[in-house]
Parts: sequence; structure tokens; C-alpha cells
Amino acid sequence: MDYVLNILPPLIEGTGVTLQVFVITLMLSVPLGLALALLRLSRIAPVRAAVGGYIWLMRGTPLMLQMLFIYFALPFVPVIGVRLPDFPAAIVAFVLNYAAYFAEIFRAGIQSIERGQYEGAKVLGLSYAQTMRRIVLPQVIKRILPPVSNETITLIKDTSLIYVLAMNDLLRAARGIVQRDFTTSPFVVAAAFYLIMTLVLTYGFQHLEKKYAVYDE
Amino acid sequence: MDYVLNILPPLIEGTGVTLQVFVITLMLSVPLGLALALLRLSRIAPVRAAVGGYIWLMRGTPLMLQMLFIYFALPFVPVIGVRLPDFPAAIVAFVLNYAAYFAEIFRAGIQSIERGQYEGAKVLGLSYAQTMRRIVLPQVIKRILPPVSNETITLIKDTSLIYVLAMNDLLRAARGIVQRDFTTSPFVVAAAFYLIMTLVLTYGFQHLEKKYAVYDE
Amino acid sequence: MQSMTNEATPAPTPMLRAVDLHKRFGAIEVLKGVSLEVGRGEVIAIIGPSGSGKSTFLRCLIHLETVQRGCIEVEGRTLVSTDTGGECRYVADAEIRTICGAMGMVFQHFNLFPHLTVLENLIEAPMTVKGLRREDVVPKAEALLAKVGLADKRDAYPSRLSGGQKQRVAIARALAMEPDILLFDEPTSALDPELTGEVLRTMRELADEHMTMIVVTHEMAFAREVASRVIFMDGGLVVEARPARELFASPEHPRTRAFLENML
Amino acid sequence: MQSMTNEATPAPTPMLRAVDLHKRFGAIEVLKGVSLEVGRGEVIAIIGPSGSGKSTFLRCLIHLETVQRGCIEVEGRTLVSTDTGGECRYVADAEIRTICGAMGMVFQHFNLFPHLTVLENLIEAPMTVKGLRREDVVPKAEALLAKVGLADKRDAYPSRLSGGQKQRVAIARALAMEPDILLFDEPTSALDPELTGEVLRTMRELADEHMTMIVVTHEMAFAREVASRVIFMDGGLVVEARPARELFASPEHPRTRAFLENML
Amino acid sequence: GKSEAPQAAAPAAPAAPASIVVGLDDHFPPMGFRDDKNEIVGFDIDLAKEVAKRLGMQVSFKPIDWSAKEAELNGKRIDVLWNGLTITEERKANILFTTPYLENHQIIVVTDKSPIKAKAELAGKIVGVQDGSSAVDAIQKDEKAAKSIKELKKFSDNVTALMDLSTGRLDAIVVDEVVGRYYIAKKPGEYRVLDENFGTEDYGVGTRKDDTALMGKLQKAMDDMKADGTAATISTRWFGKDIVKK
Ligand SMILES: Nc1ncnc2c1ncn2[C@@H]1O[C@H](COP(=O)(O)OP(=O)(O)OP(=O)(O)O)[C@@H](O)[C@H]1O
Ligand SMILES: Nc1ncnc2c1ncn2[C@@H]1O[C@H](COP(=O)(O)OP(=O)(O)OP(=O)(O)O)[C@@H](O)[C@H]1O
Ligand SMILES: [Mg+2]
Ligand SMILES: [Mg+2]
Repeated sequence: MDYVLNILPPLIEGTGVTLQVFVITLMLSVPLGLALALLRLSRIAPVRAAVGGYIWLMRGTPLMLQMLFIYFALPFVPVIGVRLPDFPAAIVAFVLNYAAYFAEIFRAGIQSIERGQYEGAKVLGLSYAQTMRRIVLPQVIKRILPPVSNETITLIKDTSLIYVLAMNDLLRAARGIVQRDFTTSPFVVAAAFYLIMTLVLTYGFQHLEKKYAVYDE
Repeated sequence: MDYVLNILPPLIEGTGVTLQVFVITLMLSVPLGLALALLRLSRIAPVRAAVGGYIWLMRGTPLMLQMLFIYFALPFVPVIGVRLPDFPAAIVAFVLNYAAYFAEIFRAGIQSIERGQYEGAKVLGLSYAQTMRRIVLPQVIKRILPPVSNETITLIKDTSLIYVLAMNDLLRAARGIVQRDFTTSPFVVAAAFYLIMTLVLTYGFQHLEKKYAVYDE
Repeated sequence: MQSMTNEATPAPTPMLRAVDLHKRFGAIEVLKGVSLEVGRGEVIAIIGPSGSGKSTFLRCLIHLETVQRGCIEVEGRTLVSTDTGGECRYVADAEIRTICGAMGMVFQHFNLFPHLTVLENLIEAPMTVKGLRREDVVPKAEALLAKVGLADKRDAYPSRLSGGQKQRVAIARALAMEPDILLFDEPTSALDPELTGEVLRTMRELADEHMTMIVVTHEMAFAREVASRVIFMDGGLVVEARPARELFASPEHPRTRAFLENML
Repeated sequence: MQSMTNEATPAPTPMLRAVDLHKRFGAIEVLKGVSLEVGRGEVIAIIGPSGSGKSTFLRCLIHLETVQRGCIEVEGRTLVSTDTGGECRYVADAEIRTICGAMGMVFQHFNLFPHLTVLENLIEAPMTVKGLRREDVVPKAEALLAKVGLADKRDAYPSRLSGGQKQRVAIARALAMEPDILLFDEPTSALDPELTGEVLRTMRELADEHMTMIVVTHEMAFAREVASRVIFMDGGLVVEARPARELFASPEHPRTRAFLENML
Repeated sequence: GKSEAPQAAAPAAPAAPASIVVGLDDHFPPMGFRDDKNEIVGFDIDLAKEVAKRLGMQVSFKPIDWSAKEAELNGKRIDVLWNGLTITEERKANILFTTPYLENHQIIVVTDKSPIKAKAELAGKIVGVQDGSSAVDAIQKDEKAAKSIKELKKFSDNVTALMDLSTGRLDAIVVDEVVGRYYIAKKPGEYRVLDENFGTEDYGVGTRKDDTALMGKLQKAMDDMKADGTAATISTRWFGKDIVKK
């Protein structure tokens, strides 16, 4: 027990890194995903195709490769080449990757809204933008909560991939202690940390679902 | 180009490992997930709670930790303790983990079937098992194809986690060459491999969706 | 098991006999003691305002809901009985299935199986439940489809059919199990007025062939012309139950009168 | 822009004027040249068999569909015109929105916004489209709710309402934008017979207040009693268009006669 | 902060205060790892700090994924590799090394109960190593042994390899002596080191191939520390004795 207390500080620090990556990724990838979803449903075929290709690329290759690419290879790419420090590089990779997943969720959500809602709004004089903002998206949120919740819970565990850029997230911190002290109990503590975070997220989403349950469809 | 041809053999070997883990995991975790989903919807409250706890644990902790646990800690657990070689240990971890995800997908799919279908079957005299097998599950398959497709595409990339048990999947093979030859082109080749696998899977699922599109709901 | 309630049974065993059915959903009592006896070949129409318990009554008869008190017998076989102490007992599961096998039901929303073609919808239960072979049931299913005028839709999926066609498939599907009694819960109220006719025509033909039927309906014309008896329910009770022409010509109860005026 | 077609306009500008509308979906021509002129305060009922193009006609009038030929004018303002060369031209988007703002539409399936309460459904468009302030629109919305008899449902969500209540909210929502013309597409055909009455009553009140209305309907009684003119459409054409009582009393065209016999 | 590129100032002219970024694997006790307070500590860390002090440079330590060390160095994300970096001919093609400062052996570790006594007995056995470590190269260099062993399993770190040795799936592991002895000391009585090993090698500090100015300064400071006994003091602090290679 003393030992557990002893290893808590680095694990808590690692949790801090995990949560930072998690929160920043979420805050940036959700709006980006929404924008991508709207572009994916655009009337302009080349835009649709480009976004489709982007999503395919991002979902088709491992996030770890994307992260290594942005960190190591991007500096040598002409024009867009930029040398990012490790944390920003990780964030960029996570955001680009998760935005693709969120884009697909949003697209499906938007397409699930019946045509009648668009027509009802149109005959009342609402423009397309107004219809989206006031009528469609508020309903989309309710419908996509379950897949968004899934994706979010996956993200909290995926953050551990930043080990390839040698950042000390929770899981890597635990591995570090395991290697220093040659005992596996830090893993058990880390697992408990993950479970707690998942639990908090699950409750948060349940709360949201309840909030949106005031109306049925 | 010559260089690419040169590094192909180890990458193809790695792809073989990746595909093995992928196929075996899929073949075992889908039926196990279905069984868990049915138990999750059981009438017996303790069964429901136990399966719920299992799913929470499996989805709440990183797969890497689960794999390390099964490989290293399971041998020392009394009664169920068993010392698995690396490949079986990885498979067991993947199957237990993915079964939890598939269980949630199946559960949602089963719950999305309207009560009318159960009642229609009941007044015709079908038993619960017959209703499930002949009426409900065939319809569930159509509805869960999109999330199953997502999960499957995630799995093909997740397989790279087996590196912690010192197995050489595609991604690790690529990283090995990168370290040896001090060039990032193996990553590009590996990315292409992943994209091809994803593409094949995507087409496969599109084909299935078309097959099930013969009927609307 | 065969604990009889107080009234004496009439000489010929009725097809269906429900005595003093009580059904509660939570705090709300939806059926407050409904009784009905149906003879072979009778066509009963049940009418009444929304929420009066018509659907619930039908659903209790075919064991989609369980009653809390009362007795149901089908062709003389007891499905549920209540002893003098007020304890309500259903027979064993296997027996329930046999007894309810004598009844078929047609729903307001058809409840066809969307993943099966029209023909497959018809042969599914005979094959799965009765264990018959495909080649034995297909000709009969085809005959039933011809009877309801849908021989050409044999291989279509339900989603390709109009509402009226769906409902006729649902009727044929129920008939494929050769029930002795058919229950209908508002079989036409999800249909466009234009499509209602074809379903009512099919039901009229069944009546002409002396199929025993209990029909919850809003179609007063159908109730008047086809039903041998009309039951008016309100607030979980049977308010009036009389031969169709009588009830429409001179409703006794003021509530019946008010309801009929509203409907016509 | 104002390219007029051949016929001369009658003296007072009609509320709505549609000339020779043609609409094709892929290979199928759904409207084959439909014309209609509606005067202020007129109530037009459109009847006809399924697939005859009634809904499509309404949807073209309010720009939910675009025509391929013909001319539509609303209160003298041109929405779409076709020149002698057969080229069909719509006015600019902003103008389309202004012109269509003079019309409201009530759908068969209500199309209420499920995430908004009844009151919010009513005030959404006045606030978003007209930019009015909440405190200015709420009293009017409440008055409209009182008018359709739903003052007490102000804060309910649509899912909590019966079909008839939903449809009355839909009518109030359309009225909240103060349209000069109201279009209805089978406003009662998704309702139980019992709930139809309350919606028809509301529509009758609107007619009494001289609201200009075009109503696609299966309710012959309503068409007969409320409509000033009845249009019978079949196969994408207007077959007969006459004052209601005349048309019902002595339909000229055999197709009209056949249809009416089937319906009554 | 870090400078984008190390200042190519003239040697012995530390007037312009430069700063260097040292790349290391922070999971490599006792050379570099994190203590209870999550601070990076270790033998190499202390050496590097002392060198930086003497050169009047700011030093910062950047944990890297060890398997990406060349990319980190050549991408100028770090200036120095200093973490038990073995000097090999292959690496010399890409990395500029100081003279050796530590001698290391690739030791063979087995469980205490293992019957294995000699290197030759590894024939037909399963051997574990850390992926990308110089143990891999050392075994491959010994062709006879490399051919005789049944399977060489490459783990992502030495601890998983040691744990797998404990579960019995491995028969032996090959590991850097400095690291191996550190772990063995943690579990007294569980492991045993064979007398034979897979050769001796030297640790050096690495810089970019073209960074000769920095290398000159590093080399000078290291030589001074070996001469005046500072290096010996640091060694005693971490290993209990002076094992610095003169
Ligand atoms: N599963 C249920 N749980 C709770 N209440 C129910 C349930 N099913 C029905 N009820 C209630 O029982 C009452 C009677 O319902 P029922 O459907 O039998 O009426 P009905 O006469 O068929 O009406 P309708 O003409 O609208 O179909 C209603 O008040 C209804 O809300
Ligand atoms: N979006 C569309 N695409 C293709 N065909 C369409 C579309 N909308 C309508 N149609 C076709 O146009 C024809 C006329 O349809 P419409 O809905 O206008 O008929 P209706 O008179 O309103 O019929 P109902 O009484 O069934 O509502 C039908 O054959 C229909 O299938
Ligand atoms: Mg009912
Ligand atoms: Mg229509």
C-alpha cells in the first residue's frame, strides 16, 4: 500500500498528460469532424470526393504511423512541411485522425434526419444554414450521442499511443515504473485509473442522454 | 524501387501475422459477442449485471494491459491460471476484448428490433429461440453491419499491439526496418498495405450491405 | 385445473370463452372484468373509444398480455383460470403454446417479417413451428396468396407492397397456420381510405366461409354488415353487446349512442 | 422577366396563378400541364386517385419541387416563367424566398420539430426568419395556440401529442408566419378517424375567416361543405374543376364519376 | 528553451551560452530513468549535467523512443545521444562518437534454477532480448551461437523479457551488463548470470555526423572529468565502484 502511494505521483502526472491529449483532441476534432461531415454532404462532387479520400486515408492507416509521419516526415515535405515539437505533433495527428471518425458519425447523423424536417423548415422560410443550425444539428446531437460516447471512450485509451513520441502518458508512466522497480503492480493501478476515467465518461454521456431524452422523436 | 522490393519479404511476413491475428480474433469474438449480448439481455438480473461488469472492464482498460495481464499474470492466478504461449495469449486477449465491443453492438441491434416482430412471431407459435434465430437475428445483421464494419477496420490496425508480446506484425516489421536502414520509406509501404487491407474490408462490407439491401425495413 | 367459474356453460362448447378478465398496467386498471363467449363461425366486432381496452382485451386472449384475474378457454381447453380464492393460474408453457396455436392474429401495423419475401412470410411458421417440409407448405401458401389476390407478389419483399397488400399478406400468413379463430386489431386503420376496401373484402370472404373472427375496428360499415354481434367497450368494460343491426339501429346505453353519433 | 403566357389575366390580380405546369421525375411525367387560378379567400379542394400528382402539384407551388415548364405567380409576383422558346426560368433565390413567404404549408405527417416544445415550434420561424424578438412573438403564438384549442399544450413536446393535436400545432405554426395562402397535403389522412374531426373543424374556422386555402384531401364531406371549388386530378392532369356542390351532384367526366363512387 | 540548431561556436570559446538537448530513453535504469518524483536521473544524466556545467551550456533532457534515435538526432530534435549508446561500426556511419567512457558486456541471464551453465548450452533454446538493443547485434555477430539457438524473441523492453524468463517461456536473455545487473539486484536469488558473455563493447556519446564543433567540446570535457576523478565519483554513486573506462 505504501508502495502504491509512492508511485501515485508519477501516475497522476501521466494521467494529466493523458487528459490533456484527450481534452484538446476532443475539443478540436469534434468541430473539425462536423465541418468535414458538412463538406462530405456538399453539392460539389470534387469536394465530396476529396473529403471521402481524406477520411479513407485517416481511417485506413494506423494512428501510430500518422503520428510518426507528422513528427518525422512532415518537416521534409515541401511547401506544407513544418517541424512540430512532440506534443503539438501528437495533437495534430490525433485531431486529424479522430476528426475523420467523428465526420463519419456526424454524416450518418445528419443523413438520418428525415426529409420532412428540411421541408418543414423550408416552407417556413428558413435558409439552409438556419435549417442546419436550428433544426437539424440539435436533433443530430441526440442521435449521435451513443457512437460519440464510444469513440470518446476509445480515445481515452488511444492516447497511450503517444509513447512512440516518448511522452509520458499514464500507460507509459506505468511502464516506466515497472521497468525501474521490476514489479507489475503499477499496471494494476493504471488499469484502475483508466476504469475511473471511463466510468466518469460513461456517466457524463448518460447524463447527456438523459438531458436529450426530454423529447422523443 | 529496388529498395522497396528488398524490404517487401519481411513486410509481407508481418502482414501474415497481422492477418492471422485479425481473422482468428474475428472468427471467435463475433460469436462470443453474440452470446454475451444475449446474456446481457437475459431475464436473470445477476447474469445481466455480471456481463455488464465484464463489458465495462474490457472496454474500460487498454487492450495492451489486458494482453500483458493474460501473458504474464494469468500463469500465477490460482485455479484458472494457465501459461499461454505468446500467440494464443494475444488471441485470447483480443477475443475477450473485441467480444465486449461486439456484444454492445449486438445488444443495440437486438434492442432496435420492434416489439411487433416478436409479437408477430409469437402469435404464429414461434418459441423465443426460434424467434431469435429465424426472425430477429437475420434482421439484426443488416442493421449492425455499419458498426461491425467500423470495429473490424479498427481491429486490423489494433493488431499491431501484439508487439508488446514480441511478435512481428506488419507495423513492427516496418519499424524494425526503419531502425535498421535509417529511412522512413518502410512506413510508407506499410501504410499502403494497411490501406489495401482496409479497402478490401470496406468493399467486403459494402458487398454485404448490398446483399442485405434486397429488403427495406 | 379445469376450475369452472360460477355460470353454467351453454350446451355446445363455445370456440372461445373469456370470463371476468381483469388487467392492470401498474396502477391503471385497463380491463375491469370483461367477459365474452364466441360460438363457432361467429364474427364479433369490438368498437369503442380510444383507450377503452379493446386492444388489451384481444392481446390477453392470445397471451400477448397476461391477465391478473379471470378465465380464458379456447375450444374447451383452459388457458388461464382463477380459483375462488382469487388466485390466477396459467397452464404450463407448452400447453399455452398448443392452446394459442388455435388462434391467429392480424395487427394494425401488419408486423410482417421484412427480411422474408411474401411467400417466405407465409411458410416460415408452418415449417419452423409445425416442422413441415417446404415442398408441402409452398402449394398451400400459394393457394392462400391467390385467395387474397396476391399470387403475383409471391417473391416480393413486404417493403415493396402497399399497405392494403401488406395487410392481406398478414391475413394469409395467419391463415397459413390454419387457426380456428382469427383476431384482428384495427386491421385497416393504418391504411389510406382507398386501400381499406381490399382488406375489408378479404375479411368479408373469410366471414362468408364461417371463419370465427373477433375484430376490433373503426369501420362501422363493416361492423354493421359483417358482424354477427357487436361489442361496445368503454373504460375497460363491455357496455353493450348485441346483434349488429340491433345495436346500430337502437343503441341502448347513452354512451354507445354518443359514440355512434360521433363516428357516423 | 415578367414574360406572360398567352391567356389574358382577369381583372383583379389572383392570389395564385399556375399555368401549364409540367414536372418530370426522370422518365415519368407526373404533371402534364396543370393550370389553376385561386382568388382571395377561395378554398380549393384537390381530389383524385393515388399517384395522380396532387402532392407534386402542391409541392411545385411552394418550391419544394421545381417545374420543367409553366408559370407560377403569387399575388402578382412571378416565381417561375417559361418563355415562348420553352425555356423555364426561376427568379433569384432571395426573391423566391420572399414570394414563397406568402405561402404556408401543412403536411400529411405534420413535420413538427421534435426537439422544440409546441410554443418553440411556433416562434422558431418568426424569430429566425423575420428576426423578431421573443417577447414580441410569444403573445401571438399563444393566441394562435388558443385558437386551435391547444393553449394548455404550450410547453409539451410534439411526441406527447395525439395526431390531431400535432396537426393543429402544424397549422398554428404555419399561421405564425402570417401567410396569405395555406396549402394542405392530406392533413388528416395520417389520423385516426376519431381525431380527424378536430383538425377539420380548425380548417373550417380558417375558411370562415376567409383564409385562402388549397387542400389536397380524401375527406369528401369536407370538400363538399367547405371548398368553393373542387379540382379532380388524374394522371397528371386536371380532369374536372367545378364548384363543389356541382361536381359532387353531377360529375361530368366518367373518370370523376368512377372515382367518387369508389370513395363514398 | 531549446535552440533550433546547436551553435557551431569555436571550441574552447564557451562565451556564447549555448544549450543542448540530450535524447535518452527514460526507461533505462540505471543510465537514465525516472525517480519517485518523476525526475529523470541516472548515471548518464549526472555525467551529462557535469559536462554541461563545465562547458557553460544549458542542458535539457528529452525522452525519446529509443528505436527512433537516429531520426530524432538527424531531424535536429535532439543534439546528443547519451544513454548507454553502444559504439558500433554500423552506427558510426550515421553518428559521431566520443571515445568510450564505459565498458559493457552483453551478459547472459538465466533463472537461478536453470540447468544452463555455458553459452554452448543455448543451442536449441529460446533467447530473449530487447528489440533494437545492441544485444541483438552482439548475438548476430556470434554466428555459431546465433545459428544454434532456436528462436530469438525481441521484446519492446528488457523487463518484459525478464518477466518472460520468469514465466519459463524463455530459457535465457541477453542484456547490457549495467542494466542486467540493476534488475538482478532487485530480485535477489531469482536470476543467475553466466560466466560467458556475448562480447565486450563500449559506450560512447553520439552527435550528428557534421556536428564536429560540439563533439570537440564534449570530448574535451569528458577527458577532463576522467582525469580529475569526477567521473569516478559519479560512477561510484551509481555502481558502487569506478567502472569508467579511461
Ligand atoms: N403496455 C402498456 N403499459 C401501460 N399502459 C398501457 C399499456 N398498453 C396499454 N396501456 C393503456 O391501457 C389503456 C387501454 O389501451 P388499449 O390499447 O387496450 O386501448 P384501445 O381501446 O385499443 O384504444 P385504441 O382505439 O386507441 O387502440 C390505455 O389507457 C393505454 O394507455
Ligand atoms: N421524388 C420523386 N421521385 C420519383 N417519382 C416521384 C417522386 N415524387 C413523386 N413521384 C411519383 O409521381 C407520381 C405522383 O405522385 P404524387 O405524390 O404527386 O401523387 P398523389 O396524387 O399525391 O398521390 P397520393 O394520393 O398517393 O399522395 C407518383 O407516381 C409518384 O411515384
Ligand atoms: Mg387499440
Ligand atoms: Mg400525395
